[in-house]
Amino acid sequence: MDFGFSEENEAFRAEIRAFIAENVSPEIVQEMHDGTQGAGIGPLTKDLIHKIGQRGWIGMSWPEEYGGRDADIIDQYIFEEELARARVPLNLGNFIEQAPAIMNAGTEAQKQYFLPRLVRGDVTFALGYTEPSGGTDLASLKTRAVADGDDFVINGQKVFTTRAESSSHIYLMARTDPEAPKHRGISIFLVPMDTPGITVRPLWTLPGGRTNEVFLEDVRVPKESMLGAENEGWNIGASALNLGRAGARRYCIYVSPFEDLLKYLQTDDLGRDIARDPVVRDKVAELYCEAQVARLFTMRSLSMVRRGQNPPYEISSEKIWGPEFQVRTTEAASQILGPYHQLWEGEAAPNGGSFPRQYVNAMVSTFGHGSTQVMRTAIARRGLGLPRE
Amino acid sequence: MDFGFSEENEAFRAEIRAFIAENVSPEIVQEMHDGTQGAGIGPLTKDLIHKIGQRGWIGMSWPEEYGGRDADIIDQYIFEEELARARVPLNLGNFIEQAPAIMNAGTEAQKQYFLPRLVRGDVTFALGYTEPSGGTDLASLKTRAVADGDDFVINGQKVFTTRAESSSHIYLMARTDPEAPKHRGISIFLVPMDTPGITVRPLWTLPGGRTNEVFLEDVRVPKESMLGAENEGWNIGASALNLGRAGARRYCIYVSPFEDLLKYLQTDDLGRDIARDPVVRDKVAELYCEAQVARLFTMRSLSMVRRGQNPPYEISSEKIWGPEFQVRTTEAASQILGPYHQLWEGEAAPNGGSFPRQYVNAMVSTFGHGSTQVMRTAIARRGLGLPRE
Amino acid sequence: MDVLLNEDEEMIRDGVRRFFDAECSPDRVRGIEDGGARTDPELWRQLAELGWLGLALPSVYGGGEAPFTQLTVLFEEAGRALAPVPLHPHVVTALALAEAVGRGECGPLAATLVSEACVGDSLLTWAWSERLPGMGPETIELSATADGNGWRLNGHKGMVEAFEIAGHCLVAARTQTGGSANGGLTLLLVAPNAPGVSAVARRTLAGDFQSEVHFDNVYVDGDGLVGRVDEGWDLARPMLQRAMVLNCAMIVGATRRAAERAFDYAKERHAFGHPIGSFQAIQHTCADMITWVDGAELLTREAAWHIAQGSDAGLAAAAAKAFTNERCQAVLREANQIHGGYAQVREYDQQLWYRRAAAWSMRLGTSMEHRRAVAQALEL
Amino acid sequence: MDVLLNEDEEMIRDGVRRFFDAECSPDRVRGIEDGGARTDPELWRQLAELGWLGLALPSVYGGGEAPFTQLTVLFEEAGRALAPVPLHPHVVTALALAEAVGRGECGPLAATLVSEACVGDSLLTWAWSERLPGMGPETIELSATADGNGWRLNGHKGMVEAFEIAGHCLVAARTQTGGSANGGLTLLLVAPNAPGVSAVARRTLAGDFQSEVHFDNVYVDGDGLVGRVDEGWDLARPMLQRAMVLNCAMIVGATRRAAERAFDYAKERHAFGHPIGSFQAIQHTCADMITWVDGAELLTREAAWHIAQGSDAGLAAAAAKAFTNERCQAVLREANQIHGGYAQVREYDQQLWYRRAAAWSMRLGTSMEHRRAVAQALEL
Repeated sequence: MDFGFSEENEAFRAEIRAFIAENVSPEIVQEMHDGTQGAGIGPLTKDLIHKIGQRGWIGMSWPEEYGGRDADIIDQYIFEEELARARVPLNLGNFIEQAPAIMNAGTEAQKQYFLPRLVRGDVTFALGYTEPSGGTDLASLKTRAVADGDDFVINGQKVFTTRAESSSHIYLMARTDPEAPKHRGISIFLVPMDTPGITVRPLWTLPGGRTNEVFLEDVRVPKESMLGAENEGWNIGASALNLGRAGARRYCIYVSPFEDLLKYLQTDDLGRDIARDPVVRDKVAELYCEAQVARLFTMRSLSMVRRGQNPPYEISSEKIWGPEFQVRTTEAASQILGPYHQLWEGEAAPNGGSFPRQYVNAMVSTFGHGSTQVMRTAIARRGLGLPRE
Repeated sequence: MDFGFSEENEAFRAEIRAFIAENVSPEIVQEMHDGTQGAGIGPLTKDLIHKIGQRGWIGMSWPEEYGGRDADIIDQYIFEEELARARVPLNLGNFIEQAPAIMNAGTEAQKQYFLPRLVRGDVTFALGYTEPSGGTDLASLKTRAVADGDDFVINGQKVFTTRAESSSHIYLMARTDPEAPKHRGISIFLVPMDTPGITVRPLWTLPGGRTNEVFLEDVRVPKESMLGAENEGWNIGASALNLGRAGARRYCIYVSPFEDLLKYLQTDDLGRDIARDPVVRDKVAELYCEAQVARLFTMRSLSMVRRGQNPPYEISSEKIWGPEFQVRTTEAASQILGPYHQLWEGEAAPNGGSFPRQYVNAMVSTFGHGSTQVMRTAIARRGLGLPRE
Repeated sequence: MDVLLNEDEEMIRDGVRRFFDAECSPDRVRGIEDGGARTDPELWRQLAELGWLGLALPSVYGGGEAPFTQLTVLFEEAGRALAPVPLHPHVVTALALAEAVGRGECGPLAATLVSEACVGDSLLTWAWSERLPGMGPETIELSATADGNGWRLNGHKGMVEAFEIAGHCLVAARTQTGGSANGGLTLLLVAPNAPGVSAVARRTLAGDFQSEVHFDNVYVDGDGLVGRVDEGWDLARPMLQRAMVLNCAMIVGATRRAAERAFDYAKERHAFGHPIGSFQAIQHTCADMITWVDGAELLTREAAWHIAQGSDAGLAAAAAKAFTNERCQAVLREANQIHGGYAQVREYDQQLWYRRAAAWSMRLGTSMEHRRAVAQALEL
Repeated sequence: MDVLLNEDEEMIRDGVRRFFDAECSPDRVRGIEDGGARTDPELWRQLAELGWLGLALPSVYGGGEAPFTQLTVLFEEAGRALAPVPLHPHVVTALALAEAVGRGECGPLAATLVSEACVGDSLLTWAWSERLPGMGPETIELSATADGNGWRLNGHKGMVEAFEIAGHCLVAARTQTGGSANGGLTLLLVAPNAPGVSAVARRTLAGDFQSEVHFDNVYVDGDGLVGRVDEGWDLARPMLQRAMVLNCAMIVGATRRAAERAFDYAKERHAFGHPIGSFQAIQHTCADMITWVDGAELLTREAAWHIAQGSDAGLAAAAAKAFTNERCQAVLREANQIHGGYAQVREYDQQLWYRRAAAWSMRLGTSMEHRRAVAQALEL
């Protein structure tokens, strides 16, 4: 058991910190924040992504030929952790989830086209999985892709398609064989968002961000836009999701409300007065312990992946513990800060109103990317071998 | 909404208190305690039950002709509450569960035989429901009763048959129609424990008490020992269980570890020092609030029963909240009292070692008389109308 | 003993619910929030006409003189409907004024305001807490120094509801320092437009506003005195208890509705080929939700009953508030979880209940503070 | 960074588990408890022979000089097997003595005892806490007053393991009062049979004994000094951290085994026509159980790693202990719930794990106390 980082790791961490200090200005952070509110990826952000890409930090565990550098995933972990700790709201999800899928399953042409553009920020994907009829139950997918000559014609609807308004492409799951059992017969398409027949409608969320409904009406795409083999989309998607789950990004999301609360109680004048209450201190200490568990679960998954193991249940444990911890934190904060916790904006609001925003946002982690219910079932069956009924 | 008790109620409460002060000596309490450890019902206890019966407090809501006095069930509630608060470990379960069933379903001869003897303490029932193959799943009952002339011949096994060693009778569920669907085809028999073919084997429990396995081998009973109609045992049992659930006795069991803890922290020298910790005070206050909910759930069920309503889910809520509160209390106590909480016996043990005993005992409430899982399902389906799969 | 609603209480519940079902749709609630309005004047007028603003006020002033238990039922329904009107501060303040009038401990202004409060002619509010989240008397620092027949106020109040639209605000001030925390408090009526008063309204999670109010040498004349000088805690203590119980009632009402919406959704929504409400995990979650909100309701109603009896409700109200704050949040959380992504979307209605009930649970004292009061009452 | 067991650690785990599987059956554990014995001498002898008593002690004294992380793995396995021997106090005390010897801060007695500890010739224990449940230095009141070349002890210790069968007990005493709580402590070796020592053994929930020890003018000569006079906290602090981490390891090991038994039972036991482990409610409970015990294990191992690194493990050990105490109890509770009535019955084995792991979670500081330490370390 080695819970420490090597000198090389620490040097890399220092490099990232220096980079952030030098290159991430308040203006960029504001632009990135506006980006989550529907403004799209701005020029400063694109430039930052480009700089990050130049340094080989995007997909750094990718093969060198695609712009990566075969780096240890610990470096990836450190990179994500530092970005999150500095509260840089840069979504590199595409590099974590879609890019590996393309590397694994893509044609040479797809790799050549997408990977460098992903690194440059010229291509970004919205995730077209979820549909109105089923979030967690992906297998009940209703969007249809019908072969027509050299094309597929796609009809259906997606929902909670975050960044659809600003992405260049949608990473789209559609059913290609309606006769096959539910998990079979699904394919993935890499579709430019400006393809005729795609309509995007905004859904505004509680913290003030934007997500979307995406309507697909006779969307015609060439067969080459399919990723991997026909009807194999489920496995491609699932393995990418699994890859995506081993990394610091999500755990950092889970613990960031706690870290903000802790910092507020440690440093703010009012916060310090509130933190004199031994009961507040007890609650914060309890949350601290739980936050460490969230971190350690991630380190465990990472350790397993590095050893070439496919964690049978450990990533699902991360996905239960972290999101529920995040929710618990925000509820605890509400009773620690009391009336101040309702202040949504303005100077008087602690931390600029971040606490109520985190409060209404925390729930997303408990159903996004697989609900905690589905995760628990997965642990029981895959991890503990409990039987189906 | 009226959360108070009438002057008559309060006068009755005073009467019970005076009775307890006068008639419940430490010797009786010790004898009753020994009774739970396998010594059976002693002479002092029988005498006490007789005195209670004489005053019309056993089955006080029964019709007058059977020794009751048609009393308001609030009086029953007050009676049970006072007995429990005085920590008189008198089990009047028979009067709460079996007697009403006999009143509802019994033949005139059964009523005439059993009810007065129950009141006198000459007849006591062990509950012969649970079998090794299924606790909560009563419907999977395997014990068979086969008609043979004027008799039934019973074979099978029961488990967790508390007081089987000291009871005069067993209130026995057995399958009389093996072809019928699971809930059908079950009958109830009132069987003297000295009937040939009945063997009792002790099972010692963690708090030091005794329960039993009961083996039934060619136990021959006359058809008149059947309670109610053949194959109707499930309904008779279920309605008696439901009646049994509206009363103070169970809620008093749930909250008694908390009350003992509170009293210890309020009055003991060490306890008072421990209770100076604001975090301890916070935890105890939290438990206090939860204890009130346990009490109020019971008052709600009682209010509904008094109005002639059959609570669709409320009694199940009692049966989740109370037992889980009881367990939470004992776990909290373990971290309030720390090392003292492990002391099992002797002078140094707080409260004579009651806390670890309550700790290992609390779990019983979470699976006895219907597990919390089954109760939750019942609330969801019967109370909220959620569908079966 | 019968903890269920009696006939009068059922009548209130049914009548109020019918009214709000007809008049106070989610769209109307949403409209007030989106418009940034402080209240819905038409709804307010209707509530006044129906006699509900003065439901529990003395009949000599035009009130309904109903027991506090009935008022609690009214507030459960107002919470359930998310009625976008400042019912809570108005009624809490009016009841305190009425109590002072009943004791003969105030001038003619208070009596006039109670009469006006019944018909909705004067909107009342109150200002208590200052810097720290706590609600204890020791947190009051706003100073009132005698000046002729009146007082000069200097200091600030932290979270005042409906301040800008109120006719008068009942302010807790410290007229004496150095004694016990309970002593030296005085309650004074201040007009929000009085010289020296300035306020900043701040948008909350609930979509409404709470104001930070500054008092810069604000003059209050003798008629503004409510209760006795230096002994304001005598009136403030029951006022706070009533405020807490009515706040709990609103939280419980809104949370129950949020839960019912989740139960309905669980029956309709399908996943893996079945209604999600048929899965054991969802069923058991729903069972907990109803159990928790029922528990909060019973604690709240018991505290209301104590108040209606005229007995001290300190312990019962603190227990209700401590439990309700946390358990109702948990119910809302599970209701969100059942709704999945839709719970996050502004244009779906579920969030209207969620945000309000949650924000209300952050007002009038934290769970920790109320548990501290419980422990104290238990003589720990 | 690789938080999984490395090859050496896996070897320890596999070897120790194989040994206990063969030698330490539930019946053997039960036999020691039922007989009221303080230890299993034969098992103790075997552990000594295998070199496990001295696993982490310096090689010059015959120890294995293994890092603390490997020792933690050993303790996980000892907890898993419920090994009925006083491994914990023995090793904790021996490590403290070895540290003092290494610093050159004690006489020849301590060095001899470390050598004997490796081969099991001398059983060591330690005595820290007194009246209050807390473990902080401020709770130490046992007084040691200088007397010639030695000290006179007066006072008592509350919860001492294996006291009656130990050769020596390392006692924390106060040689100086009035300064800071950390200052003025001195660690002294006392023979349990020394004149003036009296002890009462008390049966615990775990089925073992803890002793209340009284010291009535007990003389300790200069050779009994371990560490520096008045500066005992320097040794005691790391000793307490090691004790906490090894205690957590035992709890985690036993709790994991209790959970695994419940998983197995859920696969076999049928109700309503299905294995109960196929019901969603049971499956989700099991998922939580494994998650909680894994979390406790990781926190414990991280704290062990800090100790092995030679860095201060105060925060990590307190976090591990606070979490483990409560979450492992919760795992045990759910394991009981899955077993139903059988969890209550003495003749079934499940309770052997339940009672011990639970009792261990009541030793060496409550969750509240350790969270207080966490808050302090966070500079709240």
